[in-house]
Amino acid sequence: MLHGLGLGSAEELFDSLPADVLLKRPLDTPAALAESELLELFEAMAAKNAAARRPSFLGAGAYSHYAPTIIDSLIQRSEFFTAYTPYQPEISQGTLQAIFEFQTLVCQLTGMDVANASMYDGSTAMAEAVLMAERVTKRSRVLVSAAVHPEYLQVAETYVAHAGIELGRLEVDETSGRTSLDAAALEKDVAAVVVQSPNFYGCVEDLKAFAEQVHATGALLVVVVTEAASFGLLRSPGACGADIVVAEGQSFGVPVSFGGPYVGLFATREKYARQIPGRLAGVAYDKEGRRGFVLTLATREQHIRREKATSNICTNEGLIALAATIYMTALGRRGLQEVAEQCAQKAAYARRQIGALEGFSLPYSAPVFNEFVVRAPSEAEGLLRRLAESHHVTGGLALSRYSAERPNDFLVCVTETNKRADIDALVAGLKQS
Amino acid sequence: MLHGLGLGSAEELFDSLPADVLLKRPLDTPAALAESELLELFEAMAAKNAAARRPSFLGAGAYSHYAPTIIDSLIQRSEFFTAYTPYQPEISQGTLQAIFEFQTLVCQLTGMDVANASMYDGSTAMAEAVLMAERVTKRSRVLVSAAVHPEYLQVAETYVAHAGIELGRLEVDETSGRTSLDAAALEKDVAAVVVQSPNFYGCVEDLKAFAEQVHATGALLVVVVTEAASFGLLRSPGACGADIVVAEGQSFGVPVSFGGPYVGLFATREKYARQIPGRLAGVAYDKEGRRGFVLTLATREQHIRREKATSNICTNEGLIALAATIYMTALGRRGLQEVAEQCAQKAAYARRQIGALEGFSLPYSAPVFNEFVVRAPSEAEGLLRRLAESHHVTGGLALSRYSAERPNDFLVCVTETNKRADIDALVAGLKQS
Amino acid sequence: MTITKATTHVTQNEALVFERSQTGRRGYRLPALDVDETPIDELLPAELRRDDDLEGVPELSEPDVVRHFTRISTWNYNIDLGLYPLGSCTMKYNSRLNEKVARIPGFAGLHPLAPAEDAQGALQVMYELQQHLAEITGLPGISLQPAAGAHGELTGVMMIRAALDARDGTTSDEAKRRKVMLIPDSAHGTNPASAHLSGFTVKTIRSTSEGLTDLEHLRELCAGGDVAGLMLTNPNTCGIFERNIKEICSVIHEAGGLVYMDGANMNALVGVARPGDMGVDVIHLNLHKTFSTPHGGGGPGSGPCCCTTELEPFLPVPSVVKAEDGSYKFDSDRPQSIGRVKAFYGNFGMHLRALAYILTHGNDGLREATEAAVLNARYIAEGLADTFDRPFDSPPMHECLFTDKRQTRKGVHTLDIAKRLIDYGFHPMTIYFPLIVQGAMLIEPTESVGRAELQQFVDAMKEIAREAQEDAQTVLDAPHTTRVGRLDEAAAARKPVLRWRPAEKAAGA
Amino acid sequence: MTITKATTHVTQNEALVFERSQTGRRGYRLPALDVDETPIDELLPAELRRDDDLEGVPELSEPDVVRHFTRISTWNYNIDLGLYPLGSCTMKYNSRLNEKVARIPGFAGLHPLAPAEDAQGALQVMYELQQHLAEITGLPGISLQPAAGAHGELTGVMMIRAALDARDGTTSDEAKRRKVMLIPDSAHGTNPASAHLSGFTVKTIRSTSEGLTDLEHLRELCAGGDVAGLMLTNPNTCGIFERNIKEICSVIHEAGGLVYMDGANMNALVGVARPGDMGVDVIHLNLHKTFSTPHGGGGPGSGPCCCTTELEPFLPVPSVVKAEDGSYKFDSDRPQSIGRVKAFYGNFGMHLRALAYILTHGNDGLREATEAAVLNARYIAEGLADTFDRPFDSPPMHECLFTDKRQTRKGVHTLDIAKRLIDYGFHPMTIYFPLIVQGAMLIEPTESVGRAELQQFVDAMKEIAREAQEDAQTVLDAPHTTRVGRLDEAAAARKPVLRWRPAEKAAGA
Ligand SMILES: Cc1ncc(COP(=O)(O)O)c(C=O)c1O
Ligand SMILES: Cc1ncc(COP(=O)(O)O)c(C=O)c1O
Repeated sequence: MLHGLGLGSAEELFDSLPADVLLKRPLDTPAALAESELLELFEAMAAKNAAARRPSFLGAGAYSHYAPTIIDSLIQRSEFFTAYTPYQPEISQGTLQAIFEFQTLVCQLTGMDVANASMYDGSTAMAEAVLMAERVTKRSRVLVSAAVHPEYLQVAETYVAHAGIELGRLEVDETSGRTSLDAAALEKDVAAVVVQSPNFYGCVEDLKAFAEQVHATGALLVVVVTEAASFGLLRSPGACGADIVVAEGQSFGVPVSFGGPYVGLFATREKYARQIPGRLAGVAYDKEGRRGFVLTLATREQHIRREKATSNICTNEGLIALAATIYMTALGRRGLQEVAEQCAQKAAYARRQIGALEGFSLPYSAPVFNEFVVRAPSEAEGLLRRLAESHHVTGGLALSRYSAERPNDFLVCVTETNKRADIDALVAGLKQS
Repeated sequence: MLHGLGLGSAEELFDSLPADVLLKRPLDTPAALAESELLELFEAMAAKNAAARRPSFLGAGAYSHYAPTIIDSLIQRSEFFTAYTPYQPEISQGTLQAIFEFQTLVCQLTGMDVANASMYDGSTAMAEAVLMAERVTKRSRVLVSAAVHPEYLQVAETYVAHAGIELGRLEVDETSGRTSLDAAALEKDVAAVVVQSPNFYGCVEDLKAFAEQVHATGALLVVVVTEAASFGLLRSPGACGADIVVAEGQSFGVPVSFGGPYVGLFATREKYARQIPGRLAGVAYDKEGRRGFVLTLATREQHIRREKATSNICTNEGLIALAATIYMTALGRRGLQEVAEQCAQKAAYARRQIGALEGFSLPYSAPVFNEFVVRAPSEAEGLLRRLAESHHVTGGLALSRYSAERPNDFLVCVTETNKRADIDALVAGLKQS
Repeated sequence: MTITKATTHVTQNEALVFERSQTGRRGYRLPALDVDETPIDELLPAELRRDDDLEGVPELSEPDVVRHFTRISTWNYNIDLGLYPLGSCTMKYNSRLNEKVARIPGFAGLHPLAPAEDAQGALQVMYELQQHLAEITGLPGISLQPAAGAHGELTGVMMIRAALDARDGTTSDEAKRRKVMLIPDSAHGTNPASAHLSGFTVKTIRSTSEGLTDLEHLRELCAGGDVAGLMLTNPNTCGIFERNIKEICSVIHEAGGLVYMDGANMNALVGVARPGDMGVDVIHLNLHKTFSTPHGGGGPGSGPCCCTTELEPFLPVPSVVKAEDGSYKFDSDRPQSIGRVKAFYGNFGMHLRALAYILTHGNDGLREATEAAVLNARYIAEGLADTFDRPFDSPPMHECLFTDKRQTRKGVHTLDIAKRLIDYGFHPMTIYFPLIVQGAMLIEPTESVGRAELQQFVDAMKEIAREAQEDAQTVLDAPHTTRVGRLDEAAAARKPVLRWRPAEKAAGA
Repeated sequence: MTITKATTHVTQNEALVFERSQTGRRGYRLPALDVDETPIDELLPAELRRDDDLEGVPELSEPDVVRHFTRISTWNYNIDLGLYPLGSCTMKYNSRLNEKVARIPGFAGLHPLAPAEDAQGALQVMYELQQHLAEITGLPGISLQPAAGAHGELTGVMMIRAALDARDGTTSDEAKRRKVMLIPDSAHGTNPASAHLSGFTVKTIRSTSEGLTDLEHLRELCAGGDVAGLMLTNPNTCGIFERNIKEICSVIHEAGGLVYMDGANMNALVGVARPGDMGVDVIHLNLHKTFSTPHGGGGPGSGPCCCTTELEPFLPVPSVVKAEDGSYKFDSDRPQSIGRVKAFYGNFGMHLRALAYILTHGNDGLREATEAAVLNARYIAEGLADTFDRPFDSPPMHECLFTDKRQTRKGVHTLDIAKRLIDYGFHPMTIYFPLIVQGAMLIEPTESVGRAELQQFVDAMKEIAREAQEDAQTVLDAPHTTRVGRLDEAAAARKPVLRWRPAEKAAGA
């Protein structure tokens, strides 16, 4: 082929590069491995991840739920996972229809009118919601609950750094574990109030009450959900009056996979549809009147609007959104409810047992879904480490990771995948550790 | 739906069954398990298969070769694994073209003219070859080498029990390890001589010499191959004069999977095409002259010929034949050669090391491919058991399993998947055990 | 026009791997040889080595291999695309979960000759499957060795042969005469073929106008005293339950024969009725039908044989037994066994899937599946009753039978109707089987389909019937939506081309 | 006719899951609740619980779910079907091996908040990928956190902002003025959008008639003293290498700005040249392009950021470091960091695949892939040179650019040519991008295609050019072989329907 193109050598392919930018040596990366060697290498590294082999009560933004086998087998069809963003609708109808179904399911669960085709994850979805609130209200102050996932808050801080938005903070009531919203905080220039429910400490917030106060000042209520399984049981944010709902969709059939890829859900009211960031699939018809789907309202997006776009996002989390769509469809109406109820029931059981333990207490009184804070008699991180070593169970997350003032607190998450035996082992372990 | 059909209850669906044949109780099988419970159950059972976790030198009809990942991912496409036998060619061209490619590849490797769409496995393929030889020659005596896989021989005995065929035996030369064919054995009424190469003891037979003598008496030479990887290096049976070649195709990308499913290869000469058992795919054209493929020469088969069919086989090993086809294509011309050479080289290395061990000997002098017999100083079964327990390696197959008169012999198989370190561990282990 | 353009479509025109081959391409990489190399001539003398350098074997890159097989795969219909109503084939949904189970390394990577004590999990799987299949059939003796239905038939009738020989000896004239295997004219072709392989002479039993075995004829045939046995499919291949099954069995037994049942249609009976309770002596099951192991475009299958305690001694060896201590082992100690029918223990990968099927359904689920399978067949029977001719009016079990009688007047035959169904997105039903019914169309929806899709199928069939009247040519020219039209099978058989050859050689051939 | 018939084809007419829903159907089974149940009201007061019973959420059986998604999947084109020559998107082969790696339970089942000492394997994967990407780009500082290219851009320009603020402070007028981000008019839309999000004002640089950045214009723009930086794609979106890259970088540096490189086109450079050696300060890579992690119909992606040691203090936190004892840990101690851009550590599943890609190719293989990618683009450029208009004649790198100039005379435009390609079995190229070229067709074959298929593509394009002259209507009406024809996107945007609603409500809407 080279010669057919009148080239003497592969080097000549790069004649248009000045000599002084050419790499004159081989890359200093390893030589090629055979398939079998590669698999052995990665299996060996995976074996070092001891935590993946233990029963675990970790949640805090990433949740272990059972994913029906069909999900992975369907998303591995070449037709889905090796396709590009559906820029050519006539040969991308599979992807487009799935996105439309995803958008609809997200609307149904969140109780909203419009949802986009996905964001990177829950944390970036929240940051985009803050930016959108500013666009919608033209106001620049946003109050964020201190019970929002700490990493979500950090991401928002990064995103607003140069957007002329100031982030205020809403404290957590130390007895209920819920966010307290004093009218004073709600001065005129507030664009939005951001609350997470269930919040980072597992407590279910009283969203209705928030909505009333917030709307009274002309601000928007942004609700964040990190545990999407809760949609199966809790009153939808939309039904409570939320204006923007963002969520992490990982709970819907997506492996925890050390933090990603996950999928951000973003939903809002009809009237804000043209302010929404990211892609939207919509219905369209061909000459013969056949229904199909296309990416629409593109005038919001960067490839048309450039610096005036509602967001810079381009590639989103398509395949993960598909996995979530298949999960929601396979479990369906009843399955989503049953998973949520099992989570709540098992968490309640664990909470009772742990609460009854000598020296351990449950600092917060508000109702929870499947996560709750435990206050240990001793420093939590060490306690959890001993628990892992002696009882081979990951008992939860030491909150000292995010706040030094909480040395003895840890967050326990229970899902339908935690067997009673595991819970009992955890309780026994805590007793002894 | 029941009521739409005028039925009051599901029971009524079975009104056409006399009451006295109806099962009046629930089946005494377990209640339904959830996906997660089922997977745990099977994982737990799998964990009891300690042998699957050890380096292994077992061969003897089932071989561990590396299978490129694409094989399993391609055969898991619904289009392949959930399709039926291609009775409707217009919507089965994928399966049919793959079969045609399989037949061609089998012909290329065996050096024959015609191959069928597959048999159940190597053992039943050999039995069918014996029956075919009788059909072709109208003779009823078949001589089978004592160095054919013992289980293959047992299967042949079952198949011929009522076919009026008498099986004779060709002894193995105890110094060379090859089958000896004295002219005397070859009386006039011999339909066929059946030899395996490499034979059960790993020795490569001198097929050319066999072919001459066998053909001289008007009999057919049937060659059996259990280690298909040998086709990459050894002179093809066809080139040596074989009339029918049968083989076990498991080596071509198919997991050992405790004995099945595997795939039987069956090839012969053009002139015997209409005597071949099983299915055949052939080229056909439509009105517009487009090339396609169909199942052909069906007049040989049971659904047309009923009791006069060349065989009773219907469902064969379609998906496994596809896996083998993908394997042969992915490795291709050079890969099949490289695998075969690595097998031979590594086996030679292991053979040298073990042969040099104090007290161990190599009884046979004939050249081998990747299997060889070792004579231990003590009873082999116990030796191998100690080896497994103390050195966590499955050292091979104690031949006492098939012949009590070989208490100290065991069969060692080495493939490209056995690392030098494993071989050295085996040698070290034998030394100490 | 669409079609002409489609012929230039790369996916529609994927060549053979041999035609795609390009010298020097590779789709693999092996680890480097890690032992000191021995000169090849020392390993094997030249005359034992290939001298053709594997000429003709293709050379492709990995992406090209993937594209090749992916492209041709799109030319296949499959269960995941829709209804696959092949009568007698029981094309039901193949669970992905079972595929995952079969790929657990502890099973897939287990060598068949591993010591039993190191393979207890695999033996347990086989043992439990044996127990469950025995319960489902009501026949306690069992072998999982047969690789498919026909293989199970062969095993079963050979067991009958062995049992009779054990009972009557092989020398007496009476014994020598007992060689007749009775088979209904509606039976599947594998039945006579299997009987023949086992040394029986086949005699055919007529069916009645109701589509049932003709008892009178059966009695006549049994009078001769030469009857070794009967091979019966129940429900039979017309989809009708042989309600006289008990009487049929006793007639055979009284005549000194044994009854073999072809279990291909067990999807109509699981959890509802058991062959063992009907007087059947031995049966084979198709795990790749009733128990949903994937059909794979023509296999692998698995055809376990179940029998009465009387016939147990004749089963193939080995089978799995449980010891006092709860451990499992292979038992080959069966002096009267017919022997081995396959190397090793059968298609173990299918045993795993079938056990997974039984355990995920649970005992209730197994019966519910049977009910749904029969209900769905009834729905279609009802839906098409006014449109197509029904040869028998007994209520169908899991499959329903129609003929092309009403359509032939316009020159439209079963084959045409089948091909036309393709244009409507359905796989055709089984056609021209059973042979006793002219222009037969045997429709088996299975339990894996919902009412909406059943109705779509009924509508399509009615639409085709209408076309047959108003626009026969469209039906006669079908299919119109496939990559290739009807292929000339007669020409293909006259001058068979069964393998690819390099152009020049091909010319020569 | 084929098309009309196809419209009754079930696979071609799969409804929405909501339209397929049937009350009472289930596609799942959970283990029974194994703890004593608490009355629901004790768990959560009614006002906190849903009261809509999830109305409208579909209810399907497992086979129906599988059929639904399998059917609609067949409406997609994909890499495994053939060439996917989207310029700037680098649609290369996605190795199945890498998919397997990403699914190893020890990785897929690892919680991101697991203690580092129990996640050493995962940290090692990230650390080694960091090392290799640093070597490939020649930029030692790195963060794997960004989730896609645009996210990497945002990270990169924010780092530039932070670096300048650290250097100049934020108070001086000089500092306040330094807000201009220069971006060529050929740049991808994400570039200006990301710059804007980071508080920059965007100024556009002209391109020359050669398709290169206009140095003169660049110098003018830099004269103002308000330039914070430059965002440059190299090779640029015309597929041409910016041969003045070093000078461009020094102009910016002398003007007190920093240079950001959009690494979307790194597939033309890996192993051949390194941005770090060109004067670039910070770059993002698209692992879902250059390093073959599957594009998944629109993600997930992964957009690591690589930078000079000078910029390292501003990278997002945390990153993975190796301790003396050889263990790995997260390092968040970076006081000047721009902060976090995503929860946890980025799209780890993509990190696994990218590392697997680098290790299976090996250093030679990485360079060979680059050579093949460029060679293939050259082959197409050469093959179509006489048929289509080429806006620039500098030799293309990994992608080649054409326009519809010669075809417009007959009223055939880029869009029509793209749609017509579908009928020939190919996915269209990128169209109308870059915006500076009227009727642009940007073709990137990647290294994953053989000569034969490249030629098929060239032939198809030539055939279409011929049709444009002789039979324009066929091209204007294309595609003819798809389930739906061209869809009315304008109407769709005018009255957007963005979700399904139950019939009656829909009527209301
Ligand atoms: C009634 C009947 N008997 C026997 C068989 C043969 O089963 P197999 O194809 O598994 O050998 C079949 C399958 O086609 C069948 O339908
Ligand atoms: C040149 C260029 N820059 C940036 C991007 C954005 O990358 P991503 O889609 O991963 O956000 C793309 C991808 O479309 C691109 O082609």
